[in-house]
Amino acid sequence: MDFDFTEEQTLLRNMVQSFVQDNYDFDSRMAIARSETGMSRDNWSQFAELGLLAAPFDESLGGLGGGAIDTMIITEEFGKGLVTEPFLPTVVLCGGLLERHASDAQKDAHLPPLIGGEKIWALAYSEPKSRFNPANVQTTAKQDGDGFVLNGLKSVVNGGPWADYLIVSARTSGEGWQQEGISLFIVDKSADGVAAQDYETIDGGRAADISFENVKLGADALIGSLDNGLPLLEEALDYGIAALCGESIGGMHKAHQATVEYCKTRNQFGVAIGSFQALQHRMVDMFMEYEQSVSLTYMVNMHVGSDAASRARAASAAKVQIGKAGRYIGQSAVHLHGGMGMSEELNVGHYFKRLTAIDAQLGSIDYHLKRFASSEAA
Amino acid sequence: MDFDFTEEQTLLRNMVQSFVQDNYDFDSRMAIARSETGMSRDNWSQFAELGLLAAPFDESLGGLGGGAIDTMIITEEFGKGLVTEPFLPTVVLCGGLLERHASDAQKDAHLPPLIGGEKIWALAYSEPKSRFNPANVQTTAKQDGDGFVLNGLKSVVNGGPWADYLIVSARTSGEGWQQEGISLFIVDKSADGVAAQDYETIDGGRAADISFENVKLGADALIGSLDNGLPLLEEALDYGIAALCGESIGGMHKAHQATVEYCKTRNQFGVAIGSFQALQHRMVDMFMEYEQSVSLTYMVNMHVGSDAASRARAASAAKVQIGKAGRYIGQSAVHLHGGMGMSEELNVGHYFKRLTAIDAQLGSIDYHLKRFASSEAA
Amino acid sequence: MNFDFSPEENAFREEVRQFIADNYPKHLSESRRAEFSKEDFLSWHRVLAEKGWVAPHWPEEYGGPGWSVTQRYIFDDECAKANTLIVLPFGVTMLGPVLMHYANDAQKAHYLPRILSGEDWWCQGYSEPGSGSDLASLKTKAERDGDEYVVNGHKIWTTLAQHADWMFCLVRTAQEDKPQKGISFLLIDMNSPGIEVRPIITIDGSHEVNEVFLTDVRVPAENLVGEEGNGWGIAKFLLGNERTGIAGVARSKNAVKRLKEISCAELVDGEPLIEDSDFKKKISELEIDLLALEYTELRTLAAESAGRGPGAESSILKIKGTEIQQKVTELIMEAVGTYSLPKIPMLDSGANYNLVGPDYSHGASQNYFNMRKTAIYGGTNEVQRNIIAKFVLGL
Amino acid sequence: MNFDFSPEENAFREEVRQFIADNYPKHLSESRRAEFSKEDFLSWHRVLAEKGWVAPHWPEEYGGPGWSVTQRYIFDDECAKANTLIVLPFGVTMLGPVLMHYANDAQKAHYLPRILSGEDWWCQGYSEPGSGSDLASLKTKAERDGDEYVVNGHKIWTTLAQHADWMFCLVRTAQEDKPQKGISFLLIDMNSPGIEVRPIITIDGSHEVNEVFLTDVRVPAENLVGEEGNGWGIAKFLLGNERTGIAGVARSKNAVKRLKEISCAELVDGEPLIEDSDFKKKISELEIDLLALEYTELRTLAAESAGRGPGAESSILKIKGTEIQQKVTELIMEAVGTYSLPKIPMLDSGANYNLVGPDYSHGASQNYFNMRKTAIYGGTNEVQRNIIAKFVLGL
Repeated sequence: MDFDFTEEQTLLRNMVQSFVQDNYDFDSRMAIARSETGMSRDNWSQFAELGLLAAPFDESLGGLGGGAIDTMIITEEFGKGLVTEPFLPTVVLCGGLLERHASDAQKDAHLPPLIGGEKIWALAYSEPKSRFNPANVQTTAKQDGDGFVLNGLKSVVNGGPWADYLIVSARTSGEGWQQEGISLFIVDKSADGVAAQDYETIDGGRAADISFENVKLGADALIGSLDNGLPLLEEALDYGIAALCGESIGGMHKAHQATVEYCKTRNQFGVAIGSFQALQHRMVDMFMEYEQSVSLTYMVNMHVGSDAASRARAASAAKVQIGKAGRYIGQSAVHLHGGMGMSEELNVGHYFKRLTAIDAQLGSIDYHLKRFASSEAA
Repeated sequence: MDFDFTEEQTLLRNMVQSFVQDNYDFDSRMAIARSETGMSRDNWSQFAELGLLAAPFDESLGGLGGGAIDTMIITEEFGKGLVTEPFLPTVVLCGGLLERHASDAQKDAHLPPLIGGEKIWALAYSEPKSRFNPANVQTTAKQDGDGFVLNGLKSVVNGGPWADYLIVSARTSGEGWQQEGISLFIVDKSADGVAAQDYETIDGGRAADISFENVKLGADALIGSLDNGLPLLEEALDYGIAALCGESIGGMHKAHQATVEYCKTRNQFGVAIGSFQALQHRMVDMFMEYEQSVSLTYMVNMHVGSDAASRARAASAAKVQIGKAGRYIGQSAVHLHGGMGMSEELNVGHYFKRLTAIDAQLGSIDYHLKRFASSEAA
Repeated sequence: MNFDFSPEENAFREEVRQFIADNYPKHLSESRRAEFSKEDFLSWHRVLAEKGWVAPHWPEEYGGPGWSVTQRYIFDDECAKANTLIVLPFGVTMLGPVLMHYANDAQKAHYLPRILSGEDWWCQGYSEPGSGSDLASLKTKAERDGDEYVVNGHKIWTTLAQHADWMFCLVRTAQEDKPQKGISFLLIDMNSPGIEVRPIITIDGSHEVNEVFLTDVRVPAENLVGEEGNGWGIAKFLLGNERTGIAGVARSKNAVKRLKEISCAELVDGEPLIEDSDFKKKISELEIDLLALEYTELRTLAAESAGRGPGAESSILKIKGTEIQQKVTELIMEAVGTYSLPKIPMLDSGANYNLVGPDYSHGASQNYFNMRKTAIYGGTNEVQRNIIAKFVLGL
Repeated sequence: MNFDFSPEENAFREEVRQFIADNYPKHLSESRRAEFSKEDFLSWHRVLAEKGWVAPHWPEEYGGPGWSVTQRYIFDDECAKANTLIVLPFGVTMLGPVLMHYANDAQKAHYLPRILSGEDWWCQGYSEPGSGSDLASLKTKAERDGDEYVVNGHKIWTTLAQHADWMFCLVRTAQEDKPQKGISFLLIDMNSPGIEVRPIITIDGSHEVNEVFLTDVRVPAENLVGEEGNGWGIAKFLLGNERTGIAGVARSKNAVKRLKEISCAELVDGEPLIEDSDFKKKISELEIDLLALEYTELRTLAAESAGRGPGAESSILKIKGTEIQQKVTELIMEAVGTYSLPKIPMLDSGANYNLVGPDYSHGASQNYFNMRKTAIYGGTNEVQRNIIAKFVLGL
């Protein structure tokens, strides 16, 4: 039982912290988020140079072998900086999925440019009425000779506008929300029949609705075995949740800290408003929710490698906690800043918006409460 | 649109208030609740003399024609005094049911002694696993010549130990929780085959589990028509809820008032603890919940005579509100009294216990939330 | 005790409903925009003004319709059901009663008809950067110079000041020992030299509020309302009026209706979201809260029409009303699921923006963000709780 | 970062489990009573004392088992899983560390072994009628008279004082300008003349707490712990220790297990309550809270074993722990439905009472009533929030 970080992990954290401090102050972040593209290619190259894109991968694949804990350290610091670059979809969701389940040929072809920062990836799994359940797949991939023909629409693909490659879930058999019959494919976003509608998201990020019309895929596009993609996808989403929890506690920390500082300096009625007990207790409740979130973030990152049932239970518990805590802390942070909290020019509103968006990513509180309830403790 | 009480209603309130002040101070109440019987026959006779047992009934039946509003006025004042006598089961639940649905012969036989305070009634509808749903009836009444034979077990019959007569729900056809096939019977508690296990309840009241073993009933025991008892029972329970809401806001008022007074006089750190903002805001929240409960108590008592759907919706909304508010106010009242709130010798704990018990009577918060959701606004 | 509408009241409801159906501007009812223009608001305002219904709570002598409390309730209810634009409160609800109560005859004769007609668009100059909850600490100074005041200062959170012709403004005309003293209530022409309005973009991306900088702004002394130094009493009078309207019951009922419609359209594994037990429960809890608030407001109105109140109890309407407004936008955001993520451009962002997701999802999150303001403005909900603690509970 | 148990730790868990299975008194595990007697508590205490496990956090030199933080966690976990009676904290958890830290050698040699063996039953004389959250205002006076103190005063909420041989007591030995000064920590023989213990029956009908009246009680001066007037520092040291144990994670896990068993047995229209979506959600929310608290406690323990803390953060354990304890009893009460209404007689009410309803329903409400105390004692949850605000957030 050990909750301490290793020396290497501490060095990694310091490095990411420095990067965020130097390159991701609030003004720089807002400039990136408001720019036409919404991300900085320069930053992305620097992530590659600093080894952040390599951090979780096994050393045999050109990675640094840091796994989930290193990922969490990176995303926590990114969360403090409100980093918009697509670390989660590229490295955690798609990169991790490729590492665990792609063929050697697929890995050889795709992981080096991903780790090198040359190619960006996005995970296209949600659909207009799928409501968080990755088994709800209407998109189809019909066998066509050796390969497949892909048709369908994927909604709100996080990082979609920047992606070179997609991993797409599609039905190769079954229907509706059947567990079986879902397969995962690597799709080149520039392929014929792929069309993306790009847009900004409420948190300053970018996403896309992506349609597939008779997109031809080779046999080598399939990840893992036919019809058995759902467990791989669920696993990838749970790793994604573990990383997202890191980002969330980073954001909560900053939102809480900013609120405490504001209440110490904002004077009304001749005293700092932080001296009012009702406000103090609300900040204490924010702090407790933050600490509880840190605890389950650590928990899920320690357990994300276990068996599917334990992993799902851990991930859903953590996602519920950060969802609730993120909402409470975000709302309270804005509220305790008074009118200033409503202003686009202050950082606190952006933490609030990012924390709000996190709840709608990778499954909401309600979705994961049900998933937790239907799981059983190992 | 008129929220004012009439002069007669104000006189009635003053009368009940005087009675409670004179005869139901906290010590007297505790003496009654802790006595062997748990109620005062003297008080019951006085209720009859003062016309309280006649208040809601139509004048043609020897009543005073006050309806639901007068009932609410009485129960609100009884709630302030933590009155244990069985006004709710006798007058509201059974009396009201008889008034609305009994035959003239049944009314002639039973209402005068009820209004006169000579006979006490209880409504035996819940069963060990029925969980608030009055359609869950396992007790059976089989036709036997002109009459019926009753078999089964009714649980936690409020006021059961004191009752001379029961109204019992039993299946005359159908099974499980079918809507049809339930009939209501008047049962003399002293009849052969009726056995009661009496006990004290957590709020100082009395209840009984009552079993029926081959109890012979005449044809004249049936209320209304065969197999169609459920709507009558639901209606009676909704009238019961309307009255219980009155009792509840009476209790909430006293619990809140006692708490505010305590916090004004209890000193810690050299000041009254009522000067601490966190405590003030909690008392304000209690007050708001109380006011919201008063609003829905008025609402349900104004609507309890409407069509079945509106009535059910109003009753369930009100029961949810007083359930939640009662819990919050009760818990907060005890908590803000500190250790003193835990003492059996102070009144506040008894309001807390009564408010707790009210939630488990006539359907819990959860039960009525679902019933409300399945109803539709008229 | 009785809550049945009389036949006359039911007939009145029908009349209001028909009037809205016949006269509500078509271009507004067909609009899907997230923000509305000055002209949008005025188009409906003028229709109501013509009919004599724009100021339901004004006495007849000033051009009000002479309605009972119940009629006002019915009118609000029908407007909400028809989802009309609101009549902006700054002139009609806030300033109007102040003028009737404190202004001289010349001021009444000049300003009140222009409020009714919509000729003057008013904004409220109360808050300052250092004076939010502690309004009495305001610093904007008005110095007498002959028959003018010279005003210098900095107002903030001034709603729709970008459209305003006039601002009613709290200014400090004297330094006194108590900060509440020495405050005056001044009417300022927004076209005066020395006024600069700077937009504040809020977290939902909208432009509703502004900073107003006043530099040597010269205001005729005749624009003073009441006596110099008596502004605090007027401010409190005005805030009391502001609170009663703030429950927003009728609008929230409409929003709940929308929430239910969305929940019928959204699916959970093929079943309508509204059939989902958890979500249904959240909707029911909200509906019950709102039903209770409706009756709490009716009780307040009844007490008011019987000549009692509204006292500090009206703070309940503010607190509960805004909590419900916030909750309903939160549930709508939850209901639309993943399509709560796309950001919808505001009015002035140009029209060639491709929207994704169902219509009802557009702006769901931004509306949720926007509604966070309701617990802050008009006296924060903490301040409201302090008011109840002090004036109702005697703590 | 790693949360796997080592093979040694797993073996230790097995050893503890087996020991409990073999040695936990049969008459306790078979008991259905709501209250336990002094002898009940002592029977388990003595078994553990014999084994050397009664004081897990004591250093080996004083008779502790020399366990790591992890071993203590495992031991607590197994005791909770087996639903054993607790070892009462007054001697072992509260007084023991105080004596080790502040007492002289003679006091240590005399009292510590008797705490371990269970020979002395201790109670805590802290609160007074006028001194709850504001403990420093206590008035019980101890005046020096030769080599004795003469104690006069009135203690309240003294848990299980009816069984106690000794009381550790805060007394005022001098009047100083600051109330924290002049307080001393005194050990008082409960058999001394002048002590009267009066029961307080609580709202659940149980007799756990008492008033203790002290009238001219003569206490040998050698019973003073530390120096005269230094009692406040000792009191704070003791309260810090009290808070860390108060999270009660292992016991709450056990209670959640019971809640789930009850929810499997109870029916909603023929289906198990645990399949009811709303109720399942409540259980899940509770489980997730508890899981988070478990890891928060583990983080605190890890920091502690690394020589950091527990600081004011341990107030989180108190607040969250008691909120969860209260919530689980509330849900159990809800789960048993109508059978939450019958009142169950306590230990001394005689046995010829007919119980209705399923076994698991007995005392559900009374347990809920009883648990309301947890947010009050050991420093109210408001006081804990004040501590976090001041010492962690710097407000």
